[in-house]
Amino acid sequence: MEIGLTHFLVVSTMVFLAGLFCVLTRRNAIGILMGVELILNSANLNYLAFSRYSSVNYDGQMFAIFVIMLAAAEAAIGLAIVLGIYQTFHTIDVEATDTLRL
Amino acid sequence: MNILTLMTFIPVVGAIVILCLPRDKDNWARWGAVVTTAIPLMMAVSLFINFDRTQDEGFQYEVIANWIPSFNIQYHVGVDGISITMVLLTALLSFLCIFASWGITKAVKAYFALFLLLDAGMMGVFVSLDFFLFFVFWEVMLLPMYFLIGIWGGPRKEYAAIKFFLYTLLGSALMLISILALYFNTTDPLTMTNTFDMVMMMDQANHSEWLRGGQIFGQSVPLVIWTALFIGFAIKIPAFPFHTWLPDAHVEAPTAVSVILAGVLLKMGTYGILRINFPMFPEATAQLAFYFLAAVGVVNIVYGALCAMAQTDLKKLVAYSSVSHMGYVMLGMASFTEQGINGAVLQMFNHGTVTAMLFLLVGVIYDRAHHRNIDGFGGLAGVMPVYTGFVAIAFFAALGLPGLSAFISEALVLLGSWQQNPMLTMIAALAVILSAGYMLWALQRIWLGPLNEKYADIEEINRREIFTLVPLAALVIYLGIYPTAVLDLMGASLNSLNGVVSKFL
Amino acid sequence: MTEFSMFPVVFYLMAAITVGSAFGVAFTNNIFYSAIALMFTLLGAAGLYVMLAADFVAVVQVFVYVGGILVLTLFAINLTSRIGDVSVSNRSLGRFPSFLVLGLIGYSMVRAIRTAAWNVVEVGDPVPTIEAIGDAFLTQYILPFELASLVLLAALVGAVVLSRKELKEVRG
Amino acid sequence: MQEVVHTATHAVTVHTVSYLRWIPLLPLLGAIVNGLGGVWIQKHLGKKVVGVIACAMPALGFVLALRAFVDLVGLESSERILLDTVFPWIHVGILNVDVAFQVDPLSAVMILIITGVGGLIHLYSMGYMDDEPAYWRYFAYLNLFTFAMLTLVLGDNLLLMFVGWEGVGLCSYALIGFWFSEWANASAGSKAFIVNRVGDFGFMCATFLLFWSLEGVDHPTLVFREITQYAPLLEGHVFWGVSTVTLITMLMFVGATGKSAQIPLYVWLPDAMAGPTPVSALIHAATMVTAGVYMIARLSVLFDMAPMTGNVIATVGAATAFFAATIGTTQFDIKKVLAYSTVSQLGFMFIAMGVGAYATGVFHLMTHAFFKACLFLGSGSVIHAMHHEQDMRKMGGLKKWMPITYLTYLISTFAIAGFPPFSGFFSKDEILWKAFSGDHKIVWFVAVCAAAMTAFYMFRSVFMTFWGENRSDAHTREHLHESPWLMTVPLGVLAFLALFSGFLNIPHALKGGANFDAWLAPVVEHGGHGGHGDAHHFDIVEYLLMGFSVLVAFAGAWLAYAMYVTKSIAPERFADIAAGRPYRTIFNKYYVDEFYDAVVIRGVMGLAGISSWFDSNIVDGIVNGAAWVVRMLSQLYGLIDHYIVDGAVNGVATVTSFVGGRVRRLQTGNINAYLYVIVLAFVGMMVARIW
Repeated sequence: MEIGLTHFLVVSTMVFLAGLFCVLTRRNAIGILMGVELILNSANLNYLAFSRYSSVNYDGQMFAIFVIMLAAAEAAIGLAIVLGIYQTFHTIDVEATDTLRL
Repeated sequence: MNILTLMTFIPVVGAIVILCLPRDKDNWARWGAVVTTAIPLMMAVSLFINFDRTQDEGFQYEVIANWIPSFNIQYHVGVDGISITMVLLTALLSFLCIFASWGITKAVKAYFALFLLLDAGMMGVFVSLDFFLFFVFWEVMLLPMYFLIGIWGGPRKEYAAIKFFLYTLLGSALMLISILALYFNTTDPLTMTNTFDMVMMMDQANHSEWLRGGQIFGQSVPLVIWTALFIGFAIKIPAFPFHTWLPDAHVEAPTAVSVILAGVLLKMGTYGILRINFPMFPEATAQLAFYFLAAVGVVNIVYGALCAMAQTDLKKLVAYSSVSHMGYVMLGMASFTEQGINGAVLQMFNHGTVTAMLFLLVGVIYDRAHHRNIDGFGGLAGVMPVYTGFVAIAFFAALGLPGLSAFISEALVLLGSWQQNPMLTMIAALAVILSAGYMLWALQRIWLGPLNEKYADIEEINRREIFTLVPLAALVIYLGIYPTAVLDLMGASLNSLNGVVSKFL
Repeated sequence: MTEFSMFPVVFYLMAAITVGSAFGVAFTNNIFYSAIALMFTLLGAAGLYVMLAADFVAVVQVFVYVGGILVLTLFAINLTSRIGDVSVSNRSLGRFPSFLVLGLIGYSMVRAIRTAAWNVVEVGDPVPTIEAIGDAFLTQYILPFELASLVLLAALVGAVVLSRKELKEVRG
Repeated sequence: MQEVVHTATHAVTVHTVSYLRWIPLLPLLGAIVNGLGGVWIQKHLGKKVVGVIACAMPALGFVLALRAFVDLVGLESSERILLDTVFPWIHVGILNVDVAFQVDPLSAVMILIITGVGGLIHLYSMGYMDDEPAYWRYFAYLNLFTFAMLTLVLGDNLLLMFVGWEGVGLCSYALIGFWFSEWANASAGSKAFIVNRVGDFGFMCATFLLFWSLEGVDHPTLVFREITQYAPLLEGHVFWGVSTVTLITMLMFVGATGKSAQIPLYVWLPDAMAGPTPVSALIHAATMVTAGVYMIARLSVLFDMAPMTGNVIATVGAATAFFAATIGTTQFDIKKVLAYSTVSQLGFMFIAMGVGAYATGVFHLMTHAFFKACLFLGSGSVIHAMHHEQDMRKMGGLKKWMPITYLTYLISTFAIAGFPPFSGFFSKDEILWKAFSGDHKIVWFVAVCAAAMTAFYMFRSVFMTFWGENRSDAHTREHLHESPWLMTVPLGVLAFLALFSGFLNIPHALKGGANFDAWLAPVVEHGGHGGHGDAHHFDIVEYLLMGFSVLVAFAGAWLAYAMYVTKSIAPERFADIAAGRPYRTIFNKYYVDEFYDAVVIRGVMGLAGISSWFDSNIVDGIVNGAAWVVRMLSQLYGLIDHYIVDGAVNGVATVTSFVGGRVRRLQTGNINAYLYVIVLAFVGMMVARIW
């Protein structure tokens, strides 16, 4: 079977599920952030796949680049927050940091 | 870029810059304010030089740009003979008041930023030719004033500020209704849509039938709208009986704010009447102004003078003298003679300079003695000769001494109004005796007589204060000798306006 | 024809690296290993991008993700936890319900992939994309591009502010 | 009517020159130099320099005035107008007023008096004020006054005249209150200015009425030449039921009473003696107070058309002359005596104006300027010597110490009393004759009484001051001295003029040429009207009257001699008539000041108080009341809001909070939990979309 759009989408789905799993189950804030990175990567994969197979222009690639940019920003902020949390609570376990709870 | 636009918005830029300055750089804020008022002043001078004094129709330095196209609201500015004098006055007084505010130490940055915003608002009111724009500037100037009185004022500042604010807001509300009524009944002949453009509104051919002769509340529409607009402006003038905010506001406001308040803000009332009531409703003007406006003017003159005579607070005395002097403006406008109307606008300008001097002088003494009780001084002429010299110029100008500027305008006003109403004019002329009375009496009690030992070593006026007073004193003297300098500017426009209105007499 | 046979091979290789290391990220207990696995995922993804004729994006992916984000993550790990301290490394809790959810999502996604009528066009030969992207950035996408720079700046400033110790002490 | 038309179309010939502006401008320059730089000059260059600068200005002005006079003499008598237009001043619509100076025979006389007498008084002041620290300020004021007075008489239109009119008032204010640290001096200054303002009110109204009346006959103007030309067109016009011209002239006369101290506005002049004595001589005797007379002469064309006003003026003038003279007989302050005598003499001038003898009035103005200035300066010399003692009861016998002062004072006294051949005889007698021949017999009689009293109180002052025993204390007596030459020279010149200036206008009855009358004729005679000017008929009555008035003067002088030198008649005999009540009344100036104080000043102040009360309680009360009502309403609404509207809102809130209390269990604070929710919601949506 020729490698086509579907293959890439399946790969992307797998990566997405892995990222989602991270996000849902990790107790370590950095782990959660890594999950988010995976999800973003899967989204990027989808963009590029559709750009390659479903359109004739580069819009998909452009969006992918913006996503990477956003991911960079998000990582920077996110990790800074994690550091902030660590300085405050001396842990980055998200279960321990539930002061938002009523 | 258009010079009027620049004059209006450079102070705004200045205000923003000042707000962004570091916290402890008060002097930077002061000098920033100096720069951003000096530039408009220089522009005003060039405007004064380049203004075409012969053009009697339409406006100069006009700019029209779309602002909110869906309601036909435009950014439309321009000057004619009526507004140019006010623009000059605003530019000059704003500049001088920055120096008069040098001694402010509380929240300096905020003070100067608000002051510049106020400056921009005033300038905007005088140059805008779109009614919506006019209203926006009118309100823009109101807010800084509220804060300037309410934060930097005297002991009863909150009361004064709120009184001022609510009073003016009441006027604004009436004005807004009138603006809307005008908007929905004025059609731009080119596009056949409603318009806020004042120039369009001034042409009665663009008015709807209803606006020209309809009925509302059992009265003719022009009369009702005229009256609503008039009350809005009368509060600003302030015309009797809407004047009581003025003494309170003046007494509580810091010196520079009093100067602006009396020097420029009061003129907005009479300017509005000339700019809006007269050309937009010439027929109603001819019906109402003839007796009504003239009578209000005379009441202002005499009543203000009598109240001034009874004051013990020097600043309050000056405030009431403003009430009295603004009466001349109304009387002159209501005369429908060229002398009267020219005198009225000249009086607006002259009162601006004279009363600014008076308030600055009161500020000088208040800064040193921390009170303004007329009976609490005595013989200051002996220890403060230079200061007393300025006081003499200002006081004699205020009582209308020939050779100083206010005489020319008062004489023109009285001369003009005599033709329409000799009796009222005679009553108004009686006030020259009263004004001599209260001015000289105050002068005598504070500056003459035996020296009050408490103030034996009071400090003579300093260079900064002299700097603020000298230009005004020079103007007062110069315009008394050569009034043509200003009369020239406004003559053409005013005479054609007078022609429009007096057709309906 | 060798090309024809090589493409699936490479694809499967890359897909395997990507997916495999992704699951590695998901299931490893040590956060440090997770981070290493993440690196492989990102590299694999970059390979896949190349296969999708997106050479520029691939390069950006390597630079930004691997060179930037990942390093940052590793720094964060080192700053926040002692490596030897396994107990706080990277536990994951509540795996079972999450599998349920994942299954549901996975199923519906695969179903969507299979049933949807994707708009497919003729695939041309891969050509270099840098010029076209650069062009697009400065014409059609100029505003988003500038906004992006602002966002990055804000993120930079925000990150600095958030992680400065002394500021917190002042506020705290 | 033909005559009127003829006058109206008569063209005025004007000769343009450009040096006239310097006559007023030079003193202004002096005032500016001394006013702004005086402190510096006085400190670094000395008082002398200040004084010399100040004196040079009127002196140069006098030279220019002489030149103007000579130029005038060289012209046809009907063409004697020199004009110097400096720049356009107020041009608004039909109102066209320039800053323009005009010299005609009338103003030529005035500028010669102002610069001549003024210059002498400047010179005198250098001596009189030499121990004054604020020397520069004094001379700045004095120069400024000269400028204003010259503007008054040179201005070619009413508005410019008004500038001078108020300008002299300002300087008078400043100089009366020159020693401002005395409360009384400052008060006197303010009083002078405010009383003058009452007159100015009339002046202004008259100006307006004149302008618009002339507009009604299509010739709106405020320029004197044109007023003279077109005023006859106003004949028969009525305003407010009165002849327009009568109303204008009455209002003008109100202005004149203020400036020239006539009843009822004379009260400021005696108080004005608070100023330095040379100021009293210059301003309150020689020049400023005669402005009203000048103004009437200037507008004589209007006054000629209003005989009713003429009667009023003559009556007021006579009354003033009489009442002021009575007060003068009782005063002990030497300057007060002179002040009331000034008021009285001004009354004489107004009699002349009222009966239409303008030239005679101006002639008396001139002679009065000479002898009264001389008297004031003489009294100043005495006061200077007596260390600022002004009470005549403490003087006496001064002729021994101050012969020059005594001599000049005596000459001037003869002049004012009307002894021939002193100048006052010619001018005063002319007035009396004009009043008599103009059928104003009562006015004439009153005036003669006033003249008798003038002779009495003037000689009284001479005897009390210079004759008899010296009554001053020992310390003062030791320092008695004749004044320096700076003061005696002006005295001599003025005494000379007081003695001989009468010969300028010897009446026809005495085989004279009446040159002065002829000189002024082009200005003050307006064909046909008020034809007293050319009195060709003189008869035995005139000689009789002349003799009678000389006799009366002698009688007055003899009475003074009898009372104060030989003491054969005790003054108490008069003072004690009717238990002294008339005397006290006169001595207290008929209580006019008290009356004004009680009625006018208290009245105005009361009105001011009422206005102020009304303002802060009624007008502001309404405002604050409105605010109170609004506040009350808003509180009422507040209650409604709280219990009804807010009640509903709170009900909703209660329910919400109840539900929230249940729901908040979901809020675990755990990120994973939130993410679960997100993902589940997403899944739910997806599932809903697919199935």
